[in-house]
Amino acid sequence: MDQVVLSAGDTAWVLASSALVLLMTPGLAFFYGGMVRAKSALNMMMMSMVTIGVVSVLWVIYGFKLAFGYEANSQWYGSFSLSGLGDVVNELTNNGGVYPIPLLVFAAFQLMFAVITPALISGAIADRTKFVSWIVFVAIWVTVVYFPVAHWVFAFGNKEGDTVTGAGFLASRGVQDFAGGTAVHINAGAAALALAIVLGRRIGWQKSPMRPHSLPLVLLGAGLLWFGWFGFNAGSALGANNIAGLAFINTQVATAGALLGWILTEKMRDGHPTTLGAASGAVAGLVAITPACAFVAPWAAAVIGFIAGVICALAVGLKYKLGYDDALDVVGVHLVGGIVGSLAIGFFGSSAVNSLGLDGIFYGGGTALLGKQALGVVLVFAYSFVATLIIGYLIEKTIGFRVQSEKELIGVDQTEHAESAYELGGILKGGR
Amino acid sequence: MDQVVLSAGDTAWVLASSALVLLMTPGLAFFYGGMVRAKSALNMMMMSMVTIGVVSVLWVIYGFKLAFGYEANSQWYGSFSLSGLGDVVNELTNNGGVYPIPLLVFAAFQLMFAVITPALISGAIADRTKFVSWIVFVAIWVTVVYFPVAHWVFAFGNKEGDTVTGAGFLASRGVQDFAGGTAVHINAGAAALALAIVLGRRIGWQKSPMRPHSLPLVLLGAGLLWFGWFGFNAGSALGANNIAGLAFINTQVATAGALLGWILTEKMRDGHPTTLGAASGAVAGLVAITPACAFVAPWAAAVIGFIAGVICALAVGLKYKLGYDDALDVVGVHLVGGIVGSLAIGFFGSSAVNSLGLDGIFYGGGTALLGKQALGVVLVFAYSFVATLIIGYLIEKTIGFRVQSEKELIGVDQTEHAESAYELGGILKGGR
Amino acid sequence: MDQVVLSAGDTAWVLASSALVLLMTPGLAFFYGGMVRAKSALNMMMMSMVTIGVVSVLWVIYGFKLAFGYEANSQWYGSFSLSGLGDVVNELTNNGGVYPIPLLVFAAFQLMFAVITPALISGAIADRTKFVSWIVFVAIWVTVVYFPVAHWVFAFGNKEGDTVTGAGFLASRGVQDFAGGTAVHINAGAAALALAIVLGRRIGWQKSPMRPHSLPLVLLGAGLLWFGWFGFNAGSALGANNIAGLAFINTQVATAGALLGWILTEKMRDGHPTTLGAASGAVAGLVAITPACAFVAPWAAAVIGFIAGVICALAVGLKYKLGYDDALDVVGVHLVGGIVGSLAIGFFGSSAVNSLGLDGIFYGGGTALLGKQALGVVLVFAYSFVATLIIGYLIEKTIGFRVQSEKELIGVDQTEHAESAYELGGILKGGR
Amino acid sequence: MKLITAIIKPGKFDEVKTALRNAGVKGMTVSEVSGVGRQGGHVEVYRGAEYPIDLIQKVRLEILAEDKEVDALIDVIVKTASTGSIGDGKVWTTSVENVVRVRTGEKGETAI
Amino acid sequence: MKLITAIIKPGKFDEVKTALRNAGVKGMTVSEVSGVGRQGGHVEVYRGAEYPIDLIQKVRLEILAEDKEVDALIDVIVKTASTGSIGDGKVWTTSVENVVRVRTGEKGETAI
Amino acid sequence: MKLITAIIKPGKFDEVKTALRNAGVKGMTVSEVSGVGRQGGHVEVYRGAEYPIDLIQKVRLEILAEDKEVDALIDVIVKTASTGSIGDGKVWTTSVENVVRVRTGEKGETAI
Ligand SMILES: Nc1ncnc2c1ncn2[C@@H]1O[C@H](COP(=O)(O)OP(=O)(O)O)[C@@H](O)[C@H]1O
Ligand SMILES: Nc1ncnc2c1ncn2[C@@H]1O[C@H](COP(=O)(O)OP(=O)(O)O)[C@@H](O)[C@H]1O
Ligand SMILES: Nc1ncnc2c1ncn2[C@@H]1O[C@H](COP(=O)(O)OP(=O)(O)O)[C@@H](O)[C@H]1O
Repeated sequence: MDQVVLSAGDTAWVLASSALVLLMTPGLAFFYGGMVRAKSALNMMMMSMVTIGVVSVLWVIYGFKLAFGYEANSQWYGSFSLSGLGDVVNELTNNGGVYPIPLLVFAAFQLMFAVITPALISGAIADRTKFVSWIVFVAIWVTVVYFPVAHWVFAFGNKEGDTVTGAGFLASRGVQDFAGGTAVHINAGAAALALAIVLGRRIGWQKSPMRPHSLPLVLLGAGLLWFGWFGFNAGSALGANNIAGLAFINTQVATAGALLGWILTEKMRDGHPTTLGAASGAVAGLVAITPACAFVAPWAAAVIGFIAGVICALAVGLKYKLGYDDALDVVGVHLVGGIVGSLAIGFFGSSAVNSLGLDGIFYGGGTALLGKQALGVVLVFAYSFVATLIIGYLIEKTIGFRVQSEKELIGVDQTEHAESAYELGGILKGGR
Repeated sequence: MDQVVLSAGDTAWVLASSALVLLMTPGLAFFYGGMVRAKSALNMMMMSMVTIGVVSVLWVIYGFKLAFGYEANSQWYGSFSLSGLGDVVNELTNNGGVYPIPLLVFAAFQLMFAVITPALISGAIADRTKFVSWIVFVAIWVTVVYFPVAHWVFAFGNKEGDTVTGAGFLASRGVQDFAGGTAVHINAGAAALALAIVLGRRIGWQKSPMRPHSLPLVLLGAGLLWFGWFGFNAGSALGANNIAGLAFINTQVATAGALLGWILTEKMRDGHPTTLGAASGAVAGLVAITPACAFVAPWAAAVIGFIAGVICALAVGLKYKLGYDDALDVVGVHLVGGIVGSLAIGFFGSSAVNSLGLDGIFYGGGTALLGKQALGVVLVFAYSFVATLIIGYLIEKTIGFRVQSEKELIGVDQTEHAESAYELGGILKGGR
Repeated sequence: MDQVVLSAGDTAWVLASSALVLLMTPGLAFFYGGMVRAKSALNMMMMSMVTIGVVSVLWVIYGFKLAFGYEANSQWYGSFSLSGLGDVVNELTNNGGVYPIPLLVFAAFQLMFAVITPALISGAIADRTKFVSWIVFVAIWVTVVYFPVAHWVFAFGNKEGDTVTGAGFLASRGVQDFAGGTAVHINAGAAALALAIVLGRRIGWQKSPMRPHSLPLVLLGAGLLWFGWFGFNAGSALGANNIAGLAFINTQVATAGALLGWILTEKMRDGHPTTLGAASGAVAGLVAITPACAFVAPWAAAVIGFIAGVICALAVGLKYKLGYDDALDVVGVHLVGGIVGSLAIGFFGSSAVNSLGLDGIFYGGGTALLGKQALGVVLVFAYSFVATLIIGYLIEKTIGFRVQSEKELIGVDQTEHAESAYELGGILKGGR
Repeated sequence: MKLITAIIKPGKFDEVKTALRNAGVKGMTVSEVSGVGRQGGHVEVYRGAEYPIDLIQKVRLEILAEDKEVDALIDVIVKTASTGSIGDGKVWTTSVENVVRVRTGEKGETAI
Repeated sequence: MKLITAIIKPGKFDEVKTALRNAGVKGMTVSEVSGVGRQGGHVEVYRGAEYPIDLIQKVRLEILAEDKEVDALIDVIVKTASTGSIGDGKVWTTSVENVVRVRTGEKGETAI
Repeated sequence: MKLITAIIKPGKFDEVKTALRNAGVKGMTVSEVSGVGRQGGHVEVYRGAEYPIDLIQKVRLEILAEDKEVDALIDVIVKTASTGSIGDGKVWTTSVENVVRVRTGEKGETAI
């Protein structure tokens, strides 16, 4: 750790970024919560909130080491040991090189990623999930799926003297994923598909209307997600530098492009550009640019965003064809958007904007990069889908994952939480 | 670019500020959205959201160069060329001097200003605007009005060797506008007045009540605006330094003063201090301190805020006298507040707090500064008002700017977006 | 001020933190506003909003000097003089040592603490407070209680040459309170208890149900508080450094632990984990870790949070036993949480994580530290409680503190502010 | 005594209320209802999925009236609320056996 | 059988409900309505513009009752709901031809 | 002419609406109400304090019908809305003296 000394500037940005990424999970709660019917809005939001609780505590016990330890020198996981964060207060971050920010700041930043990933999944199983089973699921899932996969993608290993030990296997194979297109979005999207299958369709699906109970709440969620995502993407530079600047502006223009792409698709297909479409498009753009934000030029980011907006707008209809009830389109937005973004690097990647990047097909780099990217996509999808299917069925067969149908009809807010979201009438609704 | 090297600390603050300023536009969406009736809340918010989309994409294509290029060596506009942001990833900001932050960070920060300015206008034409026409308007308006005016005010030019080229004409004439009192608020306010005239009064204006459908939403918007405005104002220092500190605390105390000024006016005139008044006062204070925040002492900021709160609280009534339906008082708050703040520098300006500032009347600087400020106010107002009137009528005469009256009565959420904001009843409202 | 020069990185983080802490007060407004009935939601939020106005203006007049002046060389208060912030634009912060951030940034950061502390109190007196009297109360209370107590705890004095002058008496006695467990939370909680006694019970208390009118609003508030609290705690390091990193991650895991602790208690006692419980637990955890965040290891933070979650969940029931109507449980959450956190340092404090800290009982430091902590707790509680009781009764006896019972029944939104929060029906509710 | 119940379009409510006041009506009870009828609804679209909304917002008025006023009041309502387009609503009357004013306990026509 | 309809002040609803239960009423149907009447409304002010609100929140009760209970129940409602101030509301009765319990198909008084 | 009033469970509303349409009903007026009855409520808990909620959401239908249709329509409602569990609701009929269509001024059965 010789030369590198703590940089207050870099640390300031990663601290701010960590706070921004934390805000994304409440943001997600509102984004999802507004989309469900009023009778299950609280449950939807509680799934996100409790995920913050569970994952943060596991992280400080063993999660950080399981994801970012290097002692086992494994490419599949970090190390089985206590995180021991109290002992490293004065250490700098060491991940394939030493960064001038405190290790605890890196640990906090990465924790926020570990929090939001399982929370993303919850959208697929809206309206019908046993709350206790969700807690159990989250604890198992982050341990078996997220922490290892984060190691594959984000662990560049610990540099001890001249050697690097404990790099993740996708990271060391050069799969490019700047801020989590694979580890976060494809991972969560694949798990969402698995759980939608495990829990089955909601009563009345495709028969009775299940429209968003509050679009302002959805928009609030989308706004907070957009805001927080600057921390997610530009913070992943782990410093306040040129790459952070590139990631920042790319995040903005890709999101803008996707917003336009989605509502244009709607205008042409359904006749009206919608608020839900604008919010969804923004999120699709944010997802798609996540892996690519530091590897492409801004014009390419706008194009990638636009493409993601169009494709995701079309993809959300798939579930009706295929018959799985992914209630809030986690698959259509996060899985599909994550794939679009991860593969887009293979086309738009440019070493001119980032010396650590590679040239994609459009920059004369050939198909090698695209191949690597496809590898990352397939492996993360496959592992997450299969593992989640197993975890999901185990829970379903033991403690049960889905509420009884009577409770589903009454609404999970009342049955799982003994609450109702609104009491506006004041006199009667939910009052005496 | 010899000596200056990238400062992570300054970059960290401008990155954070850029995220803060982005958040202001969703914040504005909630502020405006809560103020309209439930039947047009989504449309109101969509006008802000789509503005983010359109302006961000134009910015990355040509907007940045049109506003901040210097190649044309014009004081009226930057240059007609592609923005080419992918080529300048490793360059520092150069705007009348070299700043130790990446050019892309400056580009991202300024983009957020270009986004919110047209969004501000939308409040004037609530409840009756064709959504597609709004999109067309935004694209034309930023190109013809905002990008050039930003050049006038914010472009201090590019320093090449010993010479500076491409400084804006207000900037180079010493009009003081730290964060956009003229370029943003007077500009938007003048355009709002023009569009209110072009679109005409809403059906039932001054007859049927049009009261805010959700004051908590208004307050949420005001809160996010206040929060984001620290980035807007203190971020305009383009670094984490003494001037940023001054701008920051001035922003806080001016806003506080204006909040008090507005509700005191209400208490005396109407008998009750209101929530809408507190929220409006805060925004009026933020507007007024925007140009002045780095040029006055904190006590003066509080006074300027208080004055702006009182004057704007009185000014919002003007529309009833003059007969234009500026639905959400963009004129009364942004135009009037922007004028108050811009002129206030002529009185309260103090070179003691900022060596780049000048002394105003109260500090013995005479009326010279006030004269310059008045020049800036008048020119920006005149250009924006006339240009917007022309653009507005062109759109009205061609594709139409206002929805049919039947659609206005039903509500633009349903007719323009095929959605409704809330479905709380769950059983009936907007449900089957 | 010899060696120390302004650090842009440290300044960037404290600027960002100041903005984050400002956001906490609107966040608090939503947290509280959602918890009351719809008929007094606006009044609840207005109490927070107007507090920002009043305290900010007083701060810039004399508050900053009263709290952080050193000229009087008193351990009880700063100095009686104008704040004169316009004269110190280029000075660095000097508080028991020179910090490389502008004095104005420190002043802005501390202002946000002075704002939120009285706002916290308002939850105790929901639904029944005269708005004008609240304004008067805030002005007196910050002057007589907050500014001095902040001096006791946060003023480490001004270093002039070799001597330090004007350190607060708890600060100089080594009471450990990193970010305000005593000065902010115990202080506000004690005042809340006093005011709940002064104003008396609401009509229908414990008879008619008074349930939260909007839990999504409560959750929004909790989310913004959590987000902003990173600035509150990690910003209190006054720089972007290792201690900030420790404070940051401790804030996260303690909050997570408390969220789990609260809903677990609910599950066991009432049968259901609730959304209100999760939100309340998070806030309880944030409160408890506030004094301790830079003095304990992350595992200990999680434990402290969990304990605070459980104890506060039990403590909110106390008011029914003791018969005071602390409407939104300011006592149960802030007073009790603040005590838990302040005393916890006596057990979990570890000099290994922070060289400025001391070892608590579990680290072999004996009971000395616990004794000091108890001293801080008792003194702040006693002073705040007694002083607030006196101020409260004075106001009650002169201008009256509580609205007439008829107004209370109608709802203070209508009677105090001539507004109503929602107009969703659009046709009838609150419409013509 | 009679109870006149009227279902009208929300946009007409203000005018009808004023017209009834002018016609001497002292009070009425109003509620928000949804109507199904010949008038078509509209379609909302969420993420491409269409939701036909066939319930249309209406306002229901209930007016207690003396027998002799009834026809005149119905006329006032019909005239004021009519726009000539489908969905203008219905007015109907039922016979009321007794009316009591809660405040005073008065019964019959004086209680109206 | 009769249908008793009562318009009362929201703040009195709890008491009336309890009193009716004590008087042997097994069920009722409740809705939120707005009343126009002698009771004045209030004024709200938004950015200096005044909005007179003349609709006042009320609660409507509908109670199906056997003929012989009706007078007693009206008495209970009037007594419990009265505050003596303007706006206490109205109670009226209409004749019901038939009542059916959906669950069982029972008809007439046993269906109440 | 008659007015059929039906209180049913919200979850049954769609089916009942469709069944009535199939039975030839052209229109109806629908409102959200709360019911008190034999069906128990539920308890909500906020910070440990319990709030018993004994009002249960129901839907009220009002259908104007010709005398001869009434029995058939009641049958349709009862059959469709019944789940066999407590709280399925009530249907009752009252006699209507006159109906007017606002749009045209038509009176009597043709106005329905
Ligand atoms: N048979 C009916 N019973 C009760 N209400 C009805 C009936 N038919 C119509 N309505 C009410 O009258 C409203 C207008 O009816 P509709 O058939 O749409 O138009 P119109 O009365 O102009 O022919 C409906 O929305 C509904 O509220
Ligand atoms: N003619 C009427 N028809 C129907 N409802 C009425 C009528 N007059 C009054 N009401 C209802 O009774 C309520 C109380 O009436 P109001 O005239 O204000 O007071 P009071 O009954 O004490 O004289 C009104 O708000 C309204 O809901
Ligand atoms: N006496 C009554 N008058 C008016 N409405 C009633 C009456 N009794 C019941 N209801 C309505 O019918 C609904 C169902 O009644 P309930 O007694 O719970 O079940 P059931 O009708 O199956 O015996 C209630 O929620 C209420 O809306």
